[in-house]
Amino acid sequence: MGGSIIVCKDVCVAYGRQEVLHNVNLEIPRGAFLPFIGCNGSGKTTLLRAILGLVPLRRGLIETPFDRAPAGYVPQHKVIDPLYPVSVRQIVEMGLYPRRRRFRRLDEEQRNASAAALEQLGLAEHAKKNFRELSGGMKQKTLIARALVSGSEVIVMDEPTSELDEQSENEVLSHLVELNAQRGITVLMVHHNRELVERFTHTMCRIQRGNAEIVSTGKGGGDNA
Amino acid sequence: MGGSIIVCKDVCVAYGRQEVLHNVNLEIPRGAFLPFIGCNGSGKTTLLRAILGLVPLRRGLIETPFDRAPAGYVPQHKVIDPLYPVSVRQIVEMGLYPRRRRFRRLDEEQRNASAAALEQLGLAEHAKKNFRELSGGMKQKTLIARALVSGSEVIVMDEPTSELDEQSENEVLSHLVELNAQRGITVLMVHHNRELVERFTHTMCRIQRGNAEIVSTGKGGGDNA
Amino acid sequence: MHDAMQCLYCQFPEALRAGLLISAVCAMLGVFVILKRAVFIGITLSEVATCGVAAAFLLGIPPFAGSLALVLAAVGALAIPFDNQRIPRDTLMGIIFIAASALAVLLVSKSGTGLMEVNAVLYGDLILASKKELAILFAVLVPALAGFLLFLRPSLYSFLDREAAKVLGIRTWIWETLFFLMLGAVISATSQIAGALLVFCYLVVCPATALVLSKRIKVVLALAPLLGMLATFLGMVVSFNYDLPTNQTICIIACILFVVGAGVKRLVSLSLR
Amino acid sequence: MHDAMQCLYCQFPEALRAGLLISAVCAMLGVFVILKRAVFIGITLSEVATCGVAAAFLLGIPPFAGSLALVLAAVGALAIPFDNQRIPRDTLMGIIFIAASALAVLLVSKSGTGLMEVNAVLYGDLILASKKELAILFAVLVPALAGFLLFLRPSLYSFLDREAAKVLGIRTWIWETLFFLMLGAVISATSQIAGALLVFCYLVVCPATALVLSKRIKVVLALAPLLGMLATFLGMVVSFNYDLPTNQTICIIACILFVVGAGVKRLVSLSLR
Amino acid sequence: GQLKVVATTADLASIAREITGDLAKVDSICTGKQDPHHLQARPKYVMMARGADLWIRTGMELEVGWEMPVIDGSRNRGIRPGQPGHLDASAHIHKLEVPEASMLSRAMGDVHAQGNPHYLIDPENAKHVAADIAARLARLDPKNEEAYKANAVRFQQEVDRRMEDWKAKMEPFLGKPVVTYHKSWIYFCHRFGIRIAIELEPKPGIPPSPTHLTRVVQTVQAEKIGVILQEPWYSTKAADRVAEKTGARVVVAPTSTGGDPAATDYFSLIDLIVQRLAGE
Ligand SMILES: Nc1ncnc2c1ncn2[C@@H]1O[C@H](COP(=O)(O)OP(=O)(O)OP(=O)(O)O)[C@@H](O)[C@H]1O
Ligand SMILES: Nc1ncnc2c1ncn2[C@@H]1O[C@H](COP(=O)(O)OP(=O)(O)OP(=O)(O)O)[C@@H](O)[C@H]1O
Ligand SMILES: [Mg+2]
Ligand SMILES: [Mg+2]
Ligand SMILES: [Zn+2]
Repeated sequence: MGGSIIVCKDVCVAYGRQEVLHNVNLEIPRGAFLPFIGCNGSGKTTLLRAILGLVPLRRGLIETPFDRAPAGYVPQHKVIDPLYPVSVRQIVEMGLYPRRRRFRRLDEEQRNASAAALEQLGLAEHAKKNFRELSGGMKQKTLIARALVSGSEVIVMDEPTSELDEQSENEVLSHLVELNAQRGITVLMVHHNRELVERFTHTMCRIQRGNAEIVSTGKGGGDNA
Repeated sequence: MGGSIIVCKDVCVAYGRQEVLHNVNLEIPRGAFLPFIGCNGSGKTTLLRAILGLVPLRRGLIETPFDRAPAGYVPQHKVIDPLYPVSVRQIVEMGLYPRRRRFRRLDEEQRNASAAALEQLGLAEHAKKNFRELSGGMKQKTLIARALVSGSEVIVMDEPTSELDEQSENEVLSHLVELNAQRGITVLMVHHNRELVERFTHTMCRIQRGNAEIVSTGKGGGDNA
Repeated sequence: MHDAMQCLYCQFPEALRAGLLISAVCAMLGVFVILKRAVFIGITLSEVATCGVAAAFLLGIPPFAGSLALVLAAVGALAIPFDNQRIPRDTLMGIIFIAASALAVLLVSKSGTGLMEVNAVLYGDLILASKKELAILFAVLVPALAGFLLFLRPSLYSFLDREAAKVLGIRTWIWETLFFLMLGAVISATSQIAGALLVFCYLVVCPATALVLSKRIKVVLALAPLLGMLATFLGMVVSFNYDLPTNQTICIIACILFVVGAGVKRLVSLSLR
Repeated sequence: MHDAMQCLYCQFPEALRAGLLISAVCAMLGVFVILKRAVFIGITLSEVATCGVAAAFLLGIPPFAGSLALVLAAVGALAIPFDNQRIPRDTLMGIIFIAASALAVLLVSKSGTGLMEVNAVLYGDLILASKKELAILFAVLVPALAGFLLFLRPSLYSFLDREAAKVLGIRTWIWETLFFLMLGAVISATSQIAGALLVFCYLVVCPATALVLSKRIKVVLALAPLLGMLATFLGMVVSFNYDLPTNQTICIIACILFVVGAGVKRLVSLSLR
Repeated sequence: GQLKVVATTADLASIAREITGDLAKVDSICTGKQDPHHLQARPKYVMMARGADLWIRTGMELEVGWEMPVIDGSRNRGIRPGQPGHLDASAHIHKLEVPEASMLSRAMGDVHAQGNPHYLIDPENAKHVAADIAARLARLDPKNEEAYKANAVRFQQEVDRRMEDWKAKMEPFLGKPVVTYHKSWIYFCHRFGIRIAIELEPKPGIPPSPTHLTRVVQTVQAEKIGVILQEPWYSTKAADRVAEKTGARVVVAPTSTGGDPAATDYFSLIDLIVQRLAGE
């Protein structure tokens, strides 16, 4: 353990003419719980997608462990083609893919993992529904569950709780903190509610107009700001 | 002025077998600022869409003023087909449609209105971008701007600020409150952050498992809960 | 080359005029055909028309009445909003295509005529356009284009974001239905004269090129007809000089313009790095 | 009826077997063809194959080599991920269709052969299937189906949500390319024997019916081949009894099954109110 | 200067060439490999029509889809129907398969309403056509009247001369049944006394039904038919299939000049058909 799990060196990302990330240098320690905070359009999503290898870099280098062990990922844009006749359970089970053996059915443990994730996010009674039949929050929960069951070392979530009700949001965040504390899972998460995030950690990554830096705010871990 | 602007009588809505709204009776007073609060999947979106006439009712009746004057609407699912070559400005100008005369170009006032909305939401420098080139928050702001320029008597917003950063969220909510107070515009808005909402109003519509009722919480208009 | 062009115009004035008119109108409508994901509507409607003619022969009614009736029915089915459907619009289009093609053959197999006779009724080749056909074209296309441009805004809004448009008081189903009906009329009228493949090409290839080249709707709507007219003109000149079938030459020129356009776009975006 | 069926089997055993096999495999693959919005891939590839044969005649190479080369090229172009493209996949398919149709005519017009001769190479009618063709079919379809079923999961995940699949370590481009290559091989092999229209029908109509009837992927994947085989069987019986062309009869039966399926579904959902 | 003759099909052009010799330039619109029912128009066709002094068509609505548009497009008044520059070659031939008047009204729009237009494959009809062409050329170009008439007579004599040979070779088929693919063979078979028992694809473009295929097989077996005759541009799959079941021989022969590399002119066309049928 210890050391950095993800290292960005002089990362530049651009869409066409517009450079969105300018020389980002970042070392994310193994086992961090790192919220990403920043204005709309500052480049949070772009940075996370660059780390996941979903956006090509114009310059620079990102070292990640993802070629060995895939990440759990909740995208910001929580859309799945509504035409596909797949149930919520099947979408969650997609997250088990890296863990299952080829050409085999799910084993007991994996089935339990997906059932537990569904249960925890309150989706158990909707498990047979189709993605298009879910409410916005339920869609989001489905994708969170998919990321959680992947059992990855790193979980990357882009505004995972934007459409959740307050209670669910707290549950999800607490669960993430718990995973982070107990199993040492690294969590990278974009969140807009700084106050809420500060209840859990005081180290965060601040993104401003394409520049990212890790900052620490006041040390006390108080519950109310 | 005065009286109810929207009246729901015994409204039932169902998707296939599943009844989602059970006998909702609601009188929304003209000029209300009414947040809708409820768990994920409780039926908020369905109710708002029923009021807008976008979901067929299984039973019951909804009286609205929307056949005379259209509403401003921000859907929960903020997707616009990315293929269409239309700019942010053009999407915002779509909101002016009910106000403009047929076969005429935009007049001075209308152009100012759309420019002002873009400015206010910080989209002015992105006005020429395509919808697909926006960040999640900017997409949301575009659709909020479209709803604002419509100049409607009623504005219906389904989680309009879910992906906005804190500052933008406050600005949008303050602007809505201002519109409500100064121009008597009725605002119906789903929001999950009850604490934040209570800074602005203490009357809200609570939705629980398909039942809706208007409730008043503690009277003091304190800023911090 | 100059001679050839001159010759082209003095030899085939109707073909040139008809080609330019058809390409301009179809390419403009085609922008929305692509955006609505109804690319194959051209050949689908032409199969439906064939089936209508075959049915008309069997029933002993005028062929055009038969083809018109079936085309309208098909267009009506395609105008249904497909947002909440279990299958997308192009699937329904595929099914209509298959049903029409198969039914045409079955009808013919039971009537006194052959398939060639049925096809002959619908035969069209741009180079053979006559004065009378040009007049029909003007009568159909000019009002269609005028209506389309006049009602561009509500139609665009309906297509772009149906629910938002509904909430804004736009009667989206009217615009969708009108658009598809107009498309049906335009495709029927033009296919008759220019042939199904060429109309399909104008509806798809030229607007696709425009969409690749620009992201401003106004530019796209202006560029598509220009590209269509350019392809028509170049295609006619080439077919004239190298003695090639005109329709197919125009199609290939349009495809070449597409490839060139996409390539140029790519080069420009690479050079920005 | 019983007699007819008996007769059907003893007269056309290869046709019946080939039909059932083709319908089962194509209908199952067709589910993904619809979901990937590539409905018209069947006729597009058949036009491409025609163009390939025409080119082969001109170059003096074996016709099948020409058609294979072009089909592979087209399939490769269609396997490109279209998420960030300016135009959707079906538009590219339309352009390929147009280019192939037009080019085929132009090539033919410059070579000595006629278009009919080119088409004759690709002509197929289920009822004419021979023992040798049945063997070829087995050789192509059985491995294709086995590969498809073995790798169903990663392919499904790649199609359903490409980015999530990538993050999960699935090499999506491999599965997409493999799927389209396999589709190209299956379509080429089966069109040769059953005709382009019938293959198109199996790829679209039967899976569409299954998708309308069920929202469970496993049910859909099982129902589509069953519907395909039912349509084949009924179509053959009807065509035998009423003296109709077989391919087209099967297509119409499949369309009827679709209409019946959609109607039943609608009735059931209305009766739930 | 020289007369320009444009024929719609390669057969007509070939016969016309026999008549004109070097006195006129003869071109054809369709090559022997193109389907005259269906034609992809090229600018050249219109240009050819424009320069034509004589336009010869097969008639009987074979070219119905494209002929008038091409003539209209050419704006050449001299070759419009009814003008001396327009010759319908079917005027004096012996027509087969002319539907009855009652049928006509029912099947409105039927292109072959005037009968089967594939008549040139019968050499006797070719003789009539040659005479018609010569007469018309003589009218257009009176100073060469003698030459045209002489050429026509020579053509007719050549047909008569070869006819004996052909008849001899077709002797074994006299009164015997064959299967043909399309109706394009009826004039030929009629001339040589061959009976067409059944057609493989009774309607162009409509694939045979299984019943029909079974019927063909049964007919071939019952009547001990030895030959299935078809044109080169259709797939031989159906014929092969019947042949495989019955042991009949599939004979592929062109029906128009240029339809096969060996069929360079009208005589070699008929020669080729006869040879192929005789199995040489
Ligand atoms: N298109 C649909 N088809 C079938 N069921 C649906 C559909 N849309 C919503 N539902 C169901 O209706 C119920 C209410 O959904 P609704 O979207 O109204 O919830 P909501 O209160 O807006 O939730 P959220 O806060 O997550 O947005 C849910 O149980 C959902 O599964
Ligand atoms: N596909 C794209 N094409 C072009 N520009 C893009 C694209 N995606 C994002 N951008 C631009 O990149 C910038 C950063 O976008 P990004 O999505 O990373 O922001 P973000 O920090 O995630 O914002 P938000 O909080 O709104 O989600 C924005 O200016 C946006 O316009
Ligand atoms: Mg973002
Ligand atoms: Mg909702
Ligand atoms: Zn004929």
